[in-house]
Amino acid sequence: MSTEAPAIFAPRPGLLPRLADRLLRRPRMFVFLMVLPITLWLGIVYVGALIALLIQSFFSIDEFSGMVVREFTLKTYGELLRPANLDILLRTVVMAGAVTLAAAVMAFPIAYFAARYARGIWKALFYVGVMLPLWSSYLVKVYAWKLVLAKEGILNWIFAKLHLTWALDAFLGLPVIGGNSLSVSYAGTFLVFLYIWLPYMIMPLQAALVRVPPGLIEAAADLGAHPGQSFRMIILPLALPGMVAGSIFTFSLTLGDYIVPQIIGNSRLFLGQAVYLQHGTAGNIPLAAAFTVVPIVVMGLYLWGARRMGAFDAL
Amino acid sequence: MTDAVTFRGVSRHFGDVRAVDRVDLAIRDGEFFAMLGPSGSGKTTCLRLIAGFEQPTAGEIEIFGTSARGVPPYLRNVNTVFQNYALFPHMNVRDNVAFGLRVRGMGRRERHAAAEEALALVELSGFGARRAGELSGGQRQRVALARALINRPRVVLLDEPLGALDLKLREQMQEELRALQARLGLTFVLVTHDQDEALSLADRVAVFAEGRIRQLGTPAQIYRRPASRFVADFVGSSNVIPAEVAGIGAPGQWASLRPEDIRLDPAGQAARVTGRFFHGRVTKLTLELRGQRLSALIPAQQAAPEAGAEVRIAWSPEHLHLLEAEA
Amino acid sequence: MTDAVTFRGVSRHFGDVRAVDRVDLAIRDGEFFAMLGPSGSGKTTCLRLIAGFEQPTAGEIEIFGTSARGVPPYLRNVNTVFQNYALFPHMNVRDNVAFGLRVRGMGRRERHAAAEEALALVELSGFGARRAGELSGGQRQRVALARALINRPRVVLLDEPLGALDLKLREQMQEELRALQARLGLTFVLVTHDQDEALSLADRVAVFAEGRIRQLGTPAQIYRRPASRFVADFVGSSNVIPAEVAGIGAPGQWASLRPEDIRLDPAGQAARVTGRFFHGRVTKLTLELRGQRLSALIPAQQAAPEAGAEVRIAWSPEHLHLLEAEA
Amino acid sequence: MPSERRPPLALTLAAAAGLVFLLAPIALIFLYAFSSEEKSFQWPPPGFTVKWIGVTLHRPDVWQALGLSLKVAAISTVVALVLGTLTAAAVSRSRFFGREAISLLVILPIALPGIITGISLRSAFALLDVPFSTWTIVLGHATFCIVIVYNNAVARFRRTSGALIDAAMDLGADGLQTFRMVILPNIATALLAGGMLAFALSFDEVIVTTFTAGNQTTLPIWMLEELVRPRQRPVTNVVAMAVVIVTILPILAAYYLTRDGAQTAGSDK
Amino acid sequence: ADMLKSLGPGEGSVSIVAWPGYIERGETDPAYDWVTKFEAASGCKVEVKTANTSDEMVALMNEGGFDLVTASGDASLRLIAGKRVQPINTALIPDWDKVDDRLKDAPWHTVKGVHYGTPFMWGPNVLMYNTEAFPEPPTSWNVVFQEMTLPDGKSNKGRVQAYDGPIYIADAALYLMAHQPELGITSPYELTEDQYAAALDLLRTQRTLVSRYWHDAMIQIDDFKNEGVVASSSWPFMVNLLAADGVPVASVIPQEGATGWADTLMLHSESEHPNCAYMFMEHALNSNLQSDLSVWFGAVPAVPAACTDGSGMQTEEGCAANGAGDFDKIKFWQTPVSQCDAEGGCVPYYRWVSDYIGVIGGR
Ligand SMILES: Nc1ncnc2c1ncn2[C@@H]1O[C@H](COP(=O)(O)OP(=O)(O)OP(=O)(O)O)[C@@H](O)[C@H]1O
Ligand SMILES: Nc1ncnc2c1ncn2[C@@H]1O[C@H](COP(=O)(O)OP(=O)(O)OP(=O)(O)O)[C@@H](O)[C@H]1O
Ligand SMILES: [Mg+2]
Ligand SMILES: [Mg+2]
Repeated sequence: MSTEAPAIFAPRPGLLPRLADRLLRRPRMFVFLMVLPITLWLGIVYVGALIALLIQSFFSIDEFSGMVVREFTLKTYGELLRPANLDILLRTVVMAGAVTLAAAVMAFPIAYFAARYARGIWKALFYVGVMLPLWSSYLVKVYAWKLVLAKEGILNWIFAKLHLTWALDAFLGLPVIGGNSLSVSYAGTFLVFLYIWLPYMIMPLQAALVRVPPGLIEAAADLGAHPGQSFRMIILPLALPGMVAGSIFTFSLTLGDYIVPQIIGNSRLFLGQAVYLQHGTAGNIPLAAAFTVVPIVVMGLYLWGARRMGAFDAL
Repeated sequence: MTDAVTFRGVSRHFGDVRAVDRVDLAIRDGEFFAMLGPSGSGKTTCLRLIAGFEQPTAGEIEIFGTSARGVPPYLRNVNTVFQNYALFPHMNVRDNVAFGLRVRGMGRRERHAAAEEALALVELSGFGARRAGELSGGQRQRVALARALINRPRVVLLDEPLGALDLKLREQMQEELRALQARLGLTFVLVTHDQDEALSLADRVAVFAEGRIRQLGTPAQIYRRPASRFVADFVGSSNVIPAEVAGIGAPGQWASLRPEDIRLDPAGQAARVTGRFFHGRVTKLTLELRGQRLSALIPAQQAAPEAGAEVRIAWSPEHLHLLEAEA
Repeated sequence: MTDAVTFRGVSRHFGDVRAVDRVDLAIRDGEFFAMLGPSGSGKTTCLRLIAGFEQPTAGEIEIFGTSARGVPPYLRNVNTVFQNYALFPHMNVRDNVAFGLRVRGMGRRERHAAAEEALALVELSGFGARRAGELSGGQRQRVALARALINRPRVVLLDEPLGALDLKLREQMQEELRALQARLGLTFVLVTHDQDEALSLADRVAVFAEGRIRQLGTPAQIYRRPASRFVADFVGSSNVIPAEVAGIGAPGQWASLRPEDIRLDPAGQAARVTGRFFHGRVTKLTLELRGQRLSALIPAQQAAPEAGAEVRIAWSPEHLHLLEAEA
Repeated sequence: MPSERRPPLALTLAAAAGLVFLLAPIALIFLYAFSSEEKSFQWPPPGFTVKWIGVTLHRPDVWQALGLSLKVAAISTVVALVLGTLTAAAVSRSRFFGREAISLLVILPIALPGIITGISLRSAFALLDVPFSTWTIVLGHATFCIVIVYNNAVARFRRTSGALIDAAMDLGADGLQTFRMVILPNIATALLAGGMLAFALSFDEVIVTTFTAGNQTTLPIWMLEELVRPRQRPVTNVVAMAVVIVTILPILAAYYLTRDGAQTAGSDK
Repeated sequence: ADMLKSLGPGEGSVSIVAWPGYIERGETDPAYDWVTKFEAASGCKVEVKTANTSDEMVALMNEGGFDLVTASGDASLRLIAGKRVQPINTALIPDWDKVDDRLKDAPWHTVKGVHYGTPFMWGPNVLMYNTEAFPEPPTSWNVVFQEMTLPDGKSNKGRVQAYDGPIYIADAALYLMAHQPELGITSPYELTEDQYAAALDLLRTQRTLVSRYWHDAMIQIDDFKNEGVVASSSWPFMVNLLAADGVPVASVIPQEGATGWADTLMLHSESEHPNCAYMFMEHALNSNLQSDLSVWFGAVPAVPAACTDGSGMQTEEGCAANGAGDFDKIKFWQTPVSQCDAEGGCVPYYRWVSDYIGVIGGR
């Protein structure tokens, strides 16, 4: 029977198979076609628009008519560096950093428990616990938090029932982060940001933790590392790419949000609000553009660092 | 002298699975001990019990005379070479090796020196700065060994350390392991399912099946006097034949006969060659003798018959070993 | 009769790496051909050239006399058993096996019947509904084999099909492979780095190193008359010793001597035993003779000396094989 | 397999606390969907009523906004699935010039704050003279959804051994057959997981939408208007609750599917 | 485009940028619907895009694609200056006559005698206060500008609010007009550098009293209910809602007077549906819209008759509660521009924007 069949078959008929065949035989062409749409859309339109926006930051606004003057100048950057604007930048970056750090700390036990110990129904519960907040309206959540944090809100009520009002008052008495009530303090803004973006930290972190072979932790214990040392020397470094990936989300989302600080907080502007305001205010588009340069530069540096840590694989 | 490791009626059950089932065992200080058995027979679980990753469901484990009950792994002076090496991927070779010293708080300079020394021991000087991913299988295995040895543990546990290596490398690593053990005088406990590895390396071998020890003895005892059909079959591919065919013992009993003990002999019984495999220094024949499948090894110097040929075979009665009835 | 596969000056370079370098080769129709060589010697690349996954950088490949230039893999009547089996994880065993028929448009009922038949061939009847993940290594290997055979290819390519199996299973599968090939009369091309496997299974063996064929011949030729020091060393762990020590040939030449051909002989040369390894039917001794490391295999029946002992060893001159100078 | 199954107490407590933190506000939203207050909320709620469910059912604007959001999210997800998968396949299967740049490019829209993406897309639309419509919203959403699909797909492609594709072709499958019978089934669960997340992200997006929508109202935009206008506030909570309740089943379904996927995806190693 | 000379047939649709709640089609409450009938009668389908701030409205109009906008005084002049809106031919709006005479030529939509829109609604920025904290109505805005002990014995620190739009600087200027006459402020929207600096100083003092500035009505309502806020500039709208919810609040226009907003329906200069837009402007004036909207939104109709003629739900008392009688006490919002009567010019709006950001940010 081995002599009957041909050793090499005739090519198949049909246009589509032949076309696919052509493409497969020209892998470069194939790859080119695959990345073409994304390159056109993101590489040309999106990045082009970004660059156009950045170029605007080198224009200025005419003080008399309020119209944009299309001439190269660094005047707008001078304006950006005014103390009030620097405050905004600093405030936003510090907040984004704090939210990111806190999200990492808070996400870790959840992600670790879900990745390593949760089984069966518990695993499902953790999954739902992370996914549900993602699926319920962002705005409704923010408004719900307002009710929680208000002076006559739920948290205060709980503290009162526990006779712990003094502790809350002491906390609110702290300079900078405190305030008249949680809902009008940086602490409140921080808490809501943390809540809203936490799932975006948990997911990549959990994915990274699942991939840490349990054998490594046993190996560490075997070599004499007590649990704290295993955590510090093995689990943490291996989960770091996931954490960095998550921080790209938490950091950038906090950096650009203009809704949360408007509803919860002490009315001091955050970067997103400033951009929104300058852009919307019948055209200080140069200043709005100058403001956006900051997150672009910050995220650019951040991404550069993150990619070196291999965080892109862990997103 | 106290034994290195003692099991007294130790069991470890996972739900219904009796991974380790009432095992009694004493591993002597300084010996090279092997646990041999098919997959799933409980070898790894035994090792994990010694290392402290598992706690016995019943029974008592002692390490150098001290009860190990409730002692966590990091407090046991016992180190493991894991089957897949479990090298830390985010550290270079030196930091991997020095890990045990680092967690004990030794300073950087000192532990690096110690790591270099340990690497020299496994002939990997100069590899300290590499990442684990940049090593070949054999090199990784040696890093894992150096990492386990640097703590100067009283007992070294090796879980199929050579399983992933290819034949050539495996043989070389076997020699090195044995030499190292002899030199350091440590107690080595090796888990393997490769009977050749167990026989050639160990001072004593425990043959496991279904969570229990089927036979414990020196390699020669195990090979020449298998206690049961299972052991005979598992340790070196023995022919296990009914007593009637073998010509000894009572009907219903079984005897084992090693393939190398069958010889071509014009005066022997008639058998048919069903296959012939050239193995270099020997040729393996598969034979059919009165309905029994046998295999025989013929020295390469001798001309081996073709498959399909009729031959006559014989063996000396002293090579037959009567097996005890199966438990 | 046309040869099954012919290589004419075939090279495959990856950048600077000459994975396959000017290879000439003819694999005969119906033979069991083995490619043997160390890791990275170009064996897999040769196989991928035959299957059509790679195109030669230079040279010409013919399959049954037809040029294979530019023919994509799916038009070649050649099927591969991959090293890691590459079973489709989203299909059950039956659908895996029937895949080749499905893409050729055969109806469901027919191809399922054919798959059952192919599974019967590899003794896996009744496993059709299982997922690949639910099979043991040996079973997976047989599914991969059935999947390759169902297309009735003119050539079956096997890339280290037994590499991942344990010793016991590997031996069993080797017998089955050989029997199957003999029964179906197909051309099998087996890639392996296990010399024992190549020698015991193949009709002819090509020994590869660095992308080139170092020797091509029957197993006996390769084992007994290695063409070079490399082949002698790689095929069966030979002792390669200087002609002066061996006592034949001119100074500067080398001779090979198989470990099983060294015997203990009170009249022989004095050597020191550096290691002793019990392997069941033989005991391996590592020896030092006039500064040369040798290994010798002593039949288990004979009492083997302890490590450290002084012994006298000898060999018959006809077992010495003078090697050609290295290229 | 680890066998130390029992987690440390501190870890259990911290994880449980985290879970409560994540879910308690959701419970609050549910609670206030039944509040008898109308214009603003106070704690504790003075009374409960189910009338808001009826009110919501009879608000056509809710249904319109919901319909638009579903449509936008569905189309964006499909666009993201196609583009993300293509890009992932190209990036993971071959090395080509600009490969690194593309993986960075894909991440950019999510790594840059939404307001920047929004503003730049808006100016791009203005520049290209694209009138605002459902499609501009879709384009905006797809821009940041691609990365979600891309990441899931890239991870799966990396785990799906290339040998499977070789095996399929070896057995006679041409390019199309290989894609249909081998590649697609293998990445399906990853695409499902990525698609779910992309859908959720698009469904709840306000910031980019504000800039890329004309006078169309997606559900989040509707919410924003509704919340700023203090009448019938529980209606927003009813809608939020309904979305959660309706999505919990697909979430669980996706969970079970992707859980198995973890095993089917990796080829036997 | 040039001013329309005569009305043609409707184009089938009209799109409007409006404050939330301005254009209701009965979706929230079936009783409040002034769109459905218009659509049926005119054949113009109404599309609404809501905007939450004047700035947003200006931005939307700059983008184009809309026909009408309900612009407040702080946006209208900007729209006119930016040539985003076109002059209105009042002859095409039969009911123009019914418009409150005081609004017909109001400076926020009339430039050099040319009308750029139809007056729509107006209202004062009243001082809302908690009646438990203030048994007597406060008489001055000083309760939100100066630190003091309120009648309930507690400081006002952290218990008062201010509007978080730059236009609020005018409220401070208005206060200074009364309390520091030596500054010579004539209009709170035309401030010289010195006057402006004094206003900012006052606002900086206020920042120490205010925990959160109010931005949208919802948040202020919440803050009066749950945050313990007792006094703030506000709109009758919130006062009505809170009072209806049983919160003890009332409002007053203190002795200094108040700022206020007056919205104008303005027509986009590149409107694609001018005929429908004119029809809507007429509809806005002649139907019961003025009456119902003033109830719904808590504003005063631009057509005074709407309060009394029973065309809708509004009553005379309702109009009074919304501030109908206070017209003369109100300085209506208008966009500050640099040209003004004062020598050296005035501080233009874009500086108000950045400086008010600074003040709120604590600078
Ligand atoms: N954590 C566990 N949970 C449940 N069953 C387990 C667990 N660990 C091991 N087992 C079971 O116990 C038995 C013994 O397992 P063990 O790993 O000790 O075998 P082994 O001899 O090391 O096999 P191999 O050679 O395959 O490694 C097996 O049936 C295994 O399935
Ligand atoms: N796609 C490729 N790109 C670059 N180099 C390659 C590629 N494929 C193989 N090589 C190189 O070609 C050489 C031969 O590889 P090949 O896989 O044929 O070896 P092999 O004999 O099969 O080895 P092994 O026993 O390890 O499988 C190696 O050096 C390898 O690194
Ligand atoms: Mg094991
Ligand atoms: Mg290979």
